Amino acid sequence: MISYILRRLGVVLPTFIGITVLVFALIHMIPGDPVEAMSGERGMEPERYARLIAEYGLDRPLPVQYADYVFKAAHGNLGRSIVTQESVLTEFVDRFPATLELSACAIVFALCLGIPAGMIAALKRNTPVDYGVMGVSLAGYSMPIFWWALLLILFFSVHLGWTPVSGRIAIEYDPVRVTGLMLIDSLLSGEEGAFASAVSHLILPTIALGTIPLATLARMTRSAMLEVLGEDYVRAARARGLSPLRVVGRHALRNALIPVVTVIGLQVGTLLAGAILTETIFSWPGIGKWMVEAIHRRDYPVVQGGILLSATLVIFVNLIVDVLYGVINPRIRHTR
Amino acid sequence: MTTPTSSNPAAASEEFQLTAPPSPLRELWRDFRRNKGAVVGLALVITYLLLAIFANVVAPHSPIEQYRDAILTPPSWEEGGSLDFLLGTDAVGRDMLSRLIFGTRLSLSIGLISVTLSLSIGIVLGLTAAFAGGKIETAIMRLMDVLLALPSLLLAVAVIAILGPGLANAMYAIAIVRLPGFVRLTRATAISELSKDYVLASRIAGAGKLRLMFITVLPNCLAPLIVQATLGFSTAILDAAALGFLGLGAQPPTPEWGSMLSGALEFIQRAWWVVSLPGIAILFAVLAFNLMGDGLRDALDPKLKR
Amino acid sequence: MTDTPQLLQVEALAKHYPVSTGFFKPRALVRALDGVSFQLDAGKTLAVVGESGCGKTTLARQITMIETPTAGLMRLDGTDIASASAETLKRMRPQVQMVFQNPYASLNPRKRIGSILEEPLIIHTTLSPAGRGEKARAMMARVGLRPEHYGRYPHMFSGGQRQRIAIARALMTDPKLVVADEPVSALDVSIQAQVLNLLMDLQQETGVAYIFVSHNLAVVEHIADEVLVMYLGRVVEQGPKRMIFDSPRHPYTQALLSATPRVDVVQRKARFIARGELPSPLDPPPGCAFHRRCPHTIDRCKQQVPELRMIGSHLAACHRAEEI
Amino acid sequence: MALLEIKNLSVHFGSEKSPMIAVDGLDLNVEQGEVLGIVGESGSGKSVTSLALMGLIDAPGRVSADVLKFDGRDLLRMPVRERRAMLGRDIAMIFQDPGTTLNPCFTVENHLVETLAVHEGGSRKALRARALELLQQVEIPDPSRRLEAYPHQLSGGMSQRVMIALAIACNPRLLIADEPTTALDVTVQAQVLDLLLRLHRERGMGLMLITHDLGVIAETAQRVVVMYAGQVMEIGTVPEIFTRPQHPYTAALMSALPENNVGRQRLQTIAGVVPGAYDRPRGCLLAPRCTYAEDRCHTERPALNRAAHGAVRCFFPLAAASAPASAANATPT
Repeated sequence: MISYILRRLGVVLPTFIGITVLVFALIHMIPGDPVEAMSGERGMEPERYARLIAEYGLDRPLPVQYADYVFKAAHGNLGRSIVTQESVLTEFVDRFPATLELSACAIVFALCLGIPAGMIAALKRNTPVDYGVMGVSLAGYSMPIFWWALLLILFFSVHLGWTPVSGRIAIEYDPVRVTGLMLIDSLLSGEEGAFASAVSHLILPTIALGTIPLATLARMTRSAMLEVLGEDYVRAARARGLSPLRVVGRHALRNALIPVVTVIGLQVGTLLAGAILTETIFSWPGIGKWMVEAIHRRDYPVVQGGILLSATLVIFVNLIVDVLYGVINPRIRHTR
Repeated sequence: MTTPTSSNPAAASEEFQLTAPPSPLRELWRDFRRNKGAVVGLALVITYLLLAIFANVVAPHSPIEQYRDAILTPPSWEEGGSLDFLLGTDAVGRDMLSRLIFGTRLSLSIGLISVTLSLSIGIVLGLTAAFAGGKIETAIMRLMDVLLALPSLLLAVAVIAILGPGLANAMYAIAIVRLPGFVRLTRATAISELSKDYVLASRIAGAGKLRLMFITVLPNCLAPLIVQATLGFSTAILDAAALGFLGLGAQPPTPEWGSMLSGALEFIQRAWWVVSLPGIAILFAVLAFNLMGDGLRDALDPKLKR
Repeated sequence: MTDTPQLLQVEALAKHYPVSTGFFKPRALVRALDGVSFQLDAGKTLAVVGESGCGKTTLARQITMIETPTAGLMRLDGTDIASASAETLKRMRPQVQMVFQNPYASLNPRKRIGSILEEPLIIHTTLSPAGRGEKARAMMARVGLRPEHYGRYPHMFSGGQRQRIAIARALMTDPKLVVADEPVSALDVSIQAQVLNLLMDLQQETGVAYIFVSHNLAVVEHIADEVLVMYLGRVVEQGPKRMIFDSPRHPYTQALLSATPRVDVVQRKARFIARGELPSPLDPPPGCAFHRRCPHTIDRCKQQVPELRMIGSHLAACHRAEEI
Repeated sequence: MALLEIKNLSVHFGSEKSPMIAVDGLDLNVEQGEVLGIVGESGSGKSVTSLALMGLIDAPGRVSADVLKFDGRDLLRMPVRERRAMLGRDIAMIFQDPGTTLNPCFTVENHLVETLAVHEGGSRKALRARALELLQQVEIPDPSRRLEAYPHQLSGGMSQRVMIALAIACNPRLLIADEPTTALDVTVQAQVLDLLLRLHRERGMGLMLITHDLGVIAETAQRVVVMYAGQVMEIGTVPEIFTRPQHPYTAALMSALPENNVGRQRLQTIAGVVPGAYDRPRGCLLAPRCTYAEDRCHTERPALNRAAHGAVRCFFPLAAASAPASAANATPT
């Protein structure tokens, strides 16, 4: 098992180095140079230009710049935002809990509905239930989520008036920031109604963000389940007189979950990508919204840092998923 | 599920011998047709395709002309609607129907170009990785891992951050985002095909590397690639719309479905058609390609036959 | 044609594969083939017998020039093919062809029968398409396929017919040697008989030599002239068919013979079942590779690898061949 | 009373209109404590028969029978729950490919303990002890270590032994073995067959051995059922069938064996191929391939008739004299 983890690390490390190279190269691939690009159309007086070039170290050889970049990044220094002059890392840490809260809710939403739906569809193969589940999930899978979010707002907020349109909590509440997770902070604040407000703000973004993972998981679970149900060992388990519940719940599910876990890992990337849209629509102050704004403002250090940190997050989560994969799949665990 | 595997191949082959065997394409169509959803998808795709090709003929108005006296006209069947603008007009008085029709052309070309790009590069890289092995394979696959570690839309956004917003750049961005999928799929199928005896037979017959790669192995990898490409079309359309929505893709006044939605939030209460129609167009286009891709997969996958 | 009747000469042929055994562990060496020697005359059949992991597939891969052996000599018609240049190999390739075990995997599913048969001609000859088609159709007739099969795809055929196609493909280049790797073990008894007959008819017509790899001794007894029994990469017994079947000298050969189920009571040998299972090629036992499964083992077997030597009328590699 | 009694068992797949007939009116009995061999080429319906007995044919497959009785109890009309309880306890089965019939996620112990717990119950410790004992009975070396092993850590022969241990765990009265040694090497096949026969003798259980290998049947079974294209062609005792086959198909099958052609240049063959699921001949299923076929064979389907040594489905059963010379070579035991 340890050898397996080490091997995974061996694969992850070069990937991570590749990311740093890519992110570093990002700023050098901009036509012209970053300082020029940042100054926009207004132009800039030569002295200031030269000072900025020197400040960012853009006059030094590329390998030196790269080494410098990696060294600083390793120490948590990802530069400062050009717009706010804040440290990029600080801004990221500020906004990350919001995204984490939303993504976690979305993935839980997707798991709780998607896996049972996929299982039911597989067990009721070629019945109206199966067609229904698969039809709905295909629609969900094909949904442009920014539009889906608009529809949700139109129906639940505008038409029914049940849920708020944007933000994380109503303005009358201002819980002290402890964890950064609004659900927890609002509970800790002890204010009446704060938690309910936080929950109601979270519902629509969760549905919007969770729809595609939900549909993907349902489809994946169904096909994995169908595949496993056709395996010899399932037939052999039935031939030993085990009850259908035991055959499906113990023998089939365990094996069907193996590919599903991989898909869950891949959904993390999808969630971060989806967060860009969802957060923009619901004015959710997370990293997705932060990144979009940075791109519009040509705030390159923020773009650079944001991409590096998100990619690191994805790599990290995938590493955990890989290890988890090894735990539930003995064939992986024991390969030399 | 419980049909005996041993008895069927022989039975099936004998069955074919009575009548002249159908050509593979006909057989594919026969299997494809069984899936009703897939046929609906295909019909939708053809409709979209015709709209895209004949946009100039079909669209009643220019997609960018602003009718200042007809701002936010509702669709014709609503109160205050006009037969001039069947699906109403947007906030600056452009005909929704015409914009949607021209948007079809745009979305489909984005899909076509980005999928063609990433498919062709993906096949070459994937086959090279599978055949070369060793360091070259590792290098290619690690590079793909790097691309995969970046969430798809984020990578597209990053590419656009470099290249600047615009339709063409969005296309390249989407092609790059989809590349690792094609490379991995090509490599995986090629490797599994390489272990089969017919490849060995070709080698023993003296076939060279290029012949093995493109004549012997590639045709056998095409089925999953075609499916992936079809599904890639739908994700390309989605991603392009998302970029347009964020203002990073097609720029105004280009009639692109996603960018048509980007300012729509403010009309959510007074002009539902501005909000819903482009979304419906995207949803159905994506759905059509997904349905078709699923149908193709079922028809092409030998495991699901029978 | 050369004067010597010897078509293939193999001497001390070896193939070792390095295998990774773990993340931080050193690579191990699997001796898939170790010191195999034999000769094969034109028009004859040599059967290679053994169970999984005995090295018969590795042997086939060396002889068909798919891999380069680690050591040893292979001469085909007097030409060295063990360490030949790429050019020589390309020239010699048409001389050695192969028929595979699994008729469902050995034909390219996306190619019509016609183009499967013509592929070797495209590579090795300058024939026109019409000329190639003519040769392919002629070959189809010889293996008992109908002309209308020319434009069909492999999935439209039964296992037996596919094996006919595979045999036709192997013969397209007029090879002097065909390596047949378990060509009938995936087929039903009645089909197996048809294919064996076809192989023997074609040998009579064309004078092709076969290396016939099989684990089925009943089939081997029918088709072989010479027999090579292999165990874990080494030859344990080697000689003319009758000698091997009538007076097997190696305990492993005896075990194989007695383990082969027979319909005919007379042909049943006294039941002698080898203990245990085939050892892992990664960790072969010291001394005689068979000693842990053999009832006749003495201390010497555990330490010293027995050499292949003449026992009576043929070769066997057993320390106690004379006594048992 | 027979342990297992089957009359007119049919299994159909596919649509009602043009069903694919996998098993067609099968009649057979398995007596207490006998070894019954079922032999047939691919597509003969022998595996489907065993799955139908176990109730493992799922929709769209359809199973019907006039009689399907185990130990006098009607399997078809018994409550599902009751029938399931019999599986693994009274009737057990082992399959062809031991590599895929063990669940890759569970250890050997998980498998054994689960089966024992479902049918017999008991404390975890007792179950584990029973599991260990079972592994010893199937002659697995180092059994306590093997309990912890996952299926992928076992060789084919070991996996099949574990499957056998699972099958005999609850002392079944009938063991169905569907090509139990086809995926194994010859020397290991001999070991596994010996093990099966020993367990059969020690426990007095009926053994239904399904295989395509005539040699295996000849060496192990007491009676044999010859199947062709979903029908029983001939039933008889092993010495009778192998020395004096009465059905032309049995005779032809026997004479196609290399070992019955020693000294001959060519093997005898059966012309043509097995009929497909949708192009069954109107008359006798073998008629198009049979050298003895007459007009009646092509128009009328023969019934399975009683014969001296068992039963045969042929209008013109072979007399001993007209049997192929090769088959007559063999001497009776």
